[in-house]
Amino acid sequence: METKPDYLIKGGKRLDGRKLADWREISIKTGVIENADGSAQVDFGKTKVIAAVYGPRELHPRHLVMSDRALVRAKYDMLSFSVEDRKRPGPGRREHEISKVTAEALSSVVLTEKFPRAVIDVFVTVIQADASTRITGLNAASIALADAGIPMKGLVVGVTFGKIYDEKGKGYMAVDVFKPEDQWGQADIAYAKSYNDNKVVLLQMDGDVTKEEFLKGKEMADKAMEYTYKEMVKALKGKYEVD
Amino acid sequence: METKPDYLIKGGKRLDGRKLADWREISIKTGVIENADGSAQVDFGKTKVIAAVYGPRELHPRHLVMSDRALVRAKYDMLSFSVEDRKRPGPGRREHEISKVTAEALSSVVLTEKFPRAVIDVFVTVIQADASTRITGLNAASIALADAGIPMKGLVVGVTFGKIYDEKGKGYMAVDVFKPEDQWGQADIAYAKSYNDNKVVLLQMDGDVTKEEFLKGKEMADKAMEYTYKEMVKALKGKYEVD
Amino acid sequence: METKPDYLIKGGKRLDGRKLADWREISIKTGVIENADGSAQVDFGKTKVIAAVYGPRELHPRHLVMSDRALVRAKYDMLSFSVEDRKRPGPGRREHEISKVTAEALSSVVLTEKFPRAVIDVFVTVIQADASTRITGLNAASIALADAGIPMKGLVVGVTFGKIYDEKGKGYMAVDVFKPEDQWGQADIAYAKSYNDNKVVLLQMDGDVTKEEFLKGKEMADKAMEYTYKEMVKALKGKYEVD
Amino acid sequence: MRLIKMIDKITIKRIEDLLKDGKRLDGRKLDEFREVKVETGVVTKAEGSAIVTIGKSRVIAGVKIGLGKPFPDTPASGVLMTGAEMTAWSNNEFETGPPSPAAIELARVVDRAIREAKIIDLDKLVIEVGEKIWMVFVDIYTMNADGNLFDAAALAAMAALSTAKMPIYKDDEVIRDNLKTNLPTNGKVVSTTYIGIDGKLLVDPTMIEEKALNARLTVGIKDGNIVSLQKGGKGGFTDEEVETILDGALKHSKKLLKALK
Amino acid sequence: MRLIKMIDKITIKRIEDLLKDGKRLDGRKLDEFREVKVETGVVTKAEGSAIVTIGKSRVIAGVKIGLGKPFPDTPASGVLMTGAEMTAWSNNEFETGPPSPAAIELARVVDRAIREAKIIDLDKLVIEVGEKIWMVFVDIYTMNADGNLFDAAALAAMAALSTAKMPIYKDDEVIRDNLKTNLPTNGKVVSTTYIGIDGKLLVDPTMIEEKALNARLTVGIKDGNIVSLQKGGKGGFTDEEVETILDGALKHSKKLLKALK
Amino acid sequence: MRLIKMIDKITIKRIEDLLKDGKRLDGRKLDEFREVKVETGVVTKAEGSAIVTIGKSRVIAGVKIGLGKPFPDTPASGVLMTGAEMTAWSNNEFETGPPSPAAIELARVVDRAIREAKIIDLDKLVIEVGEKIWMVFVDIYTMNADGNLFDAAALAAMAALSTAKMPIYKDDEVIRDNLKTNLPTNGKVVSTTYIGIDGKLLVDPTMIEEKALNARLTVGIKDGNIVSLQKGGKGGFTDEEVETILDGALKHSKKLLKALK
Repeated sequence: METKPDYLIKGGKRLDGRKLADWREISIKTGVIENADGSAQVDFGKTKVIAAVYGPRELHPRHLVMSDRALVRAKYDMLSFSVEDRKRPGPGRREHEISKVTAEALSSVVLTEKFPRAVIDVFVTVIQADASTRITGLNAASIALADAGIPMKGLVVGVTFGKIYDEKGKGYMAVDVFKPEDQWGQADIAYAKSYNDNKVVLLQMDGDVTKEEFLKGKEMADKAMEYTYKEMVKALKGKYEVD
Repeated sequence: METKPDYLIKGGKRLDGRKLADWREISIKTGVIENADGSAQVDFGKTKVIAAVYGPRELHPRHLVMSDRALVRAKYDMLSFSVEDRKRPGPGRREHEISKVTAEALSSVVLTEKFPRAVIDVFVTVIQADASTRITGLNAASIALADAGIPMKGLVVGVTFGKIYDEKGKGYMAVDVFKPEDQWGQADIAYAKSYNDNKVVLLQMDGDVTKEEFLKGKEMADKAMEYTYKEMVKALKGKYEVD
Repeated sequence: METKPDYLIKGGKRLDGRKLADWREISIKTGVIENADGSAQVDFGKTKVIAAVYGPRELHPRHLVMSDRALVRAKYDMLSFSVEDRKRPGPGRREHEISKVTAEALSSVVLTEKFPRAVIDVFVTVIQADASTRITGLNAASIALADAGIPMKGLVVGVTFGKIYDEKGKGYMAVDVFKPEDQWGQADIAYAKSYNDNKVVLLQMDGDVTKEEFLKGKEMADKAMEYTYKEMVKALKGKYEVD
Repeated sequence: MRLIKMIDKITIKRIEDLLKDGKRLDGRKLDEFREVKVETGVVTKAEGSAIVTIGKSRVIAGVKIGLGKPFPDTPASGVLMTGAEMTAWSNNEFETGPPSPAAIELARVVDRAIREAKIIDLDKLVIEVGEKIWMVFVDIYTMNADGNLFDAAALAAMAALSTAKMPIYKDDEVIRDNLKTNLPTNGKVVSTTYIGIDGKLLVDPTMIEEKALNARLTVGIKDGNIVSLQKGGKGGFTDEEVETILDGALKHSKKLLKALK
Repeated sequence: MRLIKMIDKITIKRIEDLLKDGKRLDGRKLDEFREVKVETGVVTKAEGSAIVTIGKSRVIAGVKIGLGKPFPDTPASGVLMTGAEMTAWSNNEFETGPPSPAAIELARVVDRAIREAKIIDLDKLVIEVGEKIWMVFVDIYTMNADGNLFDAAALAAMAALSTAKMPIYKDDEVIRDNLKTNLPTNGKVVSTTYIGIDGKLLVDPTMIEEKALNARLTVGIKDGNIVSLQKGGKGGFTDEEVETILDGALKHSKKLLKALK
Repeated sequence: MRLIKMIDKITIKRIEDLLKDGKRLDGRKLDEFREVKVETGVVTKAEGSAIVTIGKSRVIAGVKIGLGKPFPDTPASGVLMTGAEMTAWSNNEFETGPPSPAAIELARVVDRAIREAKIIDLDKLVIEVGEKIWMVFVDIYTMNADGNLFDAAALAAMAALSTAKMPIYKDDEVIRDNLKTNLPTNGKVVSTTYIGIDGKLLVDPTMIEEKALNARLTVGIKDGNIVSLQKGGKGGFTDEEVETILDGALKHSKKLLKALK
């Protein structure tokens, strides 16, 4: 459809004017879904994602019940019109995979043993997609859990990073990729940590990088992650005690 | 495929020779499905529908069970060869919607509190379609319930009405629409009442009419409804006490 | 796609060199799936099928539980790449039917009353298909059940037979059909017996034969069946007591 | 549910007891078919249709013929598709939802009988090789299920097909009004079903008989030849029983053909 | 679950008691709509989009326009498809999975209002007769469900459609950047929903009111004409109530049209 | 079910105890892979196939290549589709039915490794731009599941692809007999999986080890570069652990490549 651009970075500037280590504008709102026990909308540039949390509540079907702790269940989906070409409603294979890694990342911080036999349902919905939707959604989910008052060891915080090329084809690591970088870049990495203990709880990559490039990108991402974390804490001010 | 006719009424006569307030020949038979607890076949002209009732019986799945009354469940479907172009077997969106409004209309008369925890299953199957199938099916369902000896406050009775045009494009309200009127007419209205208390229990319209046209058509339909009701009572003679 | 061959037999020889009463090389291995309670791979020429048995084990969903005996459940499926044109993953109508007749044939010999409320799951998977897959799978299932130590009245043993034509179009009955014979022959018959009481427990035919042809083919098949039975017993030596 | 099953068990016991004296619950002889009735042309919207009644079992079959694209591997051949639904309204024990294995088996056994007997000349259903063909859909629905659905479904499908009319393809449109030409068919196939236990063989079983004796064999016959076989049920038949059933099927097939006219 | 239902029952009792005095739980008059807010252009990736808030109910609708093949029986017509999802995140009682009958009804009622009011000129969406057309997808999602989803969904769909831009088809490609031309639409349709019991009619019900009084009537209005009707719920309306509702819908439709600008 | 789980818990406890001394249940060192065996050409009906055994884990992968139409947005490119089934017959705990999230993840992770490593030159799989292309289907089935299915599946898929033959397209037909030409592939990708807890990292986990330690990281390597990463499980890894795993994966990838020949 669209043709590959000649470069994704030129003279130190990315297609949207950012430098390599820059992240897009981040906006965070809590309590956006009145009916939910907790909710948040997080925007990374034009990527807008809403997360809503229901629970702890009774778990159906019964055979999923765990006698010693709660199940954290995540459902990631995109509005059909959040993307360029209409997405068929209902989750596909991509959505099922993202739901799985999202639930796993969140499970690393939720104190599930406080709610035996219950379920905590996290719904992540992409309203508008401009890349990094799973990470934006994971951040929203993390805040929505806090907004719901669910006890957690800490917040999960994520950013993406990737590898983009200049007009000579040389590759550079860059933080918080947006659509053309996701589509045409040489690597796209989703990355999240549990911020209490600084552990990697989500990491997914497509692309082709050396170990050194990967580590360099990760270091750049850590800075953006720290900023994101602070913004998240700010948004939760008064709702959730951290540190 | 087919082309729109120049008129649906001319010189006071509809395409099948009827006048505006005329309904098609109505035929009603009960006990047509031996295995069912109650059943009926109702024909409105070439539209032929069979309804079969099973119940009150045990309800599965258990989570649908209501402790204080029975669930009335309806399933409307069409034989694949009941229509011009073969219908794919199994219910689609249209069938699900009609099943819903059928169950709601029937629920308004069935004394569900007599059978706590049970289900009354009503199966409506279109054998041949020449428009007005949902209303023909609702009438058949109503009779099948009575045939099954299910206690009811009264019978649900329905007819359709619509708006059809003459050779000058002028619109007229007409009763009991058939296929070309349904397909090409300016409005198509499914209408049913609970005949004990004269309340509207089903009303669905597609089209474009003024309030006055609507009320006029409804008045015409009321006459056809009275006739239909009498035919239904006749068919049930000895099986079911009415009035 | 491919064109019909001029003959399937000529000068007494079938396309793969066999005579009418000849069966393909039979290979039987047990214990091929370590995790299963019992398993077997059976090859009839290039047709290779694996059967795995799990059970007796707890049965879900509960409403299928039988208070006086075990349920024998079979699931026949083909690897997507076991056939010329890729088969869509997941069972279709053909697979459901074969699963049903396989379960019924096996149920005739398993002493299900020994395991009330339980299920015995038999999974039959075609690794490579060169006709006669359901019968090859049934033999594998029979051995896998014995390998699992499930008590049985006897083994179920099957072979196929069919009708193939020579260059003049004359038909002959032949044993253990392979792909071109299945595809182009005049009849294809799947046939299995419970070998303890010599009863026909599976019989399916497509084609066109006289009664005499059928009985003749069946007689030829009985010889192949006896050989197959002996091979099966040999493969089970020491694992399962027969006769 | 439990109550019904208890009643079933009592009835099954009676069936077995009667059988020892060679008797059936409904008074029939072991090798006696119930009354068979075939009505055609029951749904005028269908290109062909029939209701078949065997005792208290009743099924309806309809034929729709529409345009389609041939399968890539048979570019010069029309397509036959057979479906069957064991409707939840035809018996208290049948359920709504996707086709059960039993309904799938029913459809496939009828399909094979029609296909293997070469009833429809699929080669004659080609409009443009590789591009446009006629697709013949036969759909069968149970209306009241009381056993031997196989034979009733085969009869209904056969009756619907042999009375079906061909639509006309003209100027890129399908015309279905006032059709005269028949769907081209070759002869007729019928099936006969037996159930059995311990050498007792019963033709045309009722539903409760099917529950009592669960070895079943359905034989499709055309022109005195066997064109399809389907063994079902958890029991087995001896070699002699199989032969007896084949002879019985050959005999009954003549009467069933008469019912088709 | 049980606890919630008990709370519901208590609230329903209060609703009924208040109703005897002509009062509603949230202090509104019987014939008073909640505040309505319409925001358009909320999702720039969509050709058209809107968020509609009615009280605490909020829905989002988006329009995507893509290439397609026309249906065989309407070769010179574009296609309109309307979907609705009652998302599990918009209310504790909604579930994930395939669309419920309620969600299907919601989509179909909105679809009919738009279709019967001839809002979109489908004839103008043809690129090549019989081959290439524009398909207009309207998808509606509940964001926070608190009753009267029918009217909110219709408003959102209408707002999204009337602000939607047409993509450009050029050199076999669809261009969606910097679009200027509007999707061709004719006028505006809005719907008004009443629920009732025993002569008491309430416009724009909340979710708990919908549980208390379950006869429902939704009236689609365009240019002062009735273009769609949908009765729901297990109760009924008298002839007089139906007429009163039609009058009420005609009245409210004017205000709703204003909210659309 | 309950019994099995109790046994699991006891075993998990033992695994944890042994781990304190740097030991594994099966006697391996923490960074020791189980024996790896690759057999190709196991299904001659497939264009390519392989069975890979890692300890007691065994998977089969097959490649089918067929005709297809390109996706509208990539008219000059073939298509690669990767599927995986965690078969109910390969482990007592796996269930029949539509693919579980775990099976979907397995397929997608293998797919990404192959795709990002550009193993298949999709541009070379075009017969007619915009009209006719080759579709390459890689399907993976577990035969006996005992942990580390990711690495086994990747190896099996890679082995099947690199030994796959291209069918021939001639006179509108696909010929699959006596094929000589290989599917065009570029190099080889392999993946290495670690699980861990508290600084202890175990390569190539068994199924019970995966239950005990649930932070997992799978690293796809081609030509010494990282081409895919997939973190799974409810635990996390420190920055140092991630780096250690990358180094380990680079090391093991060499041995795995040798197993591919």
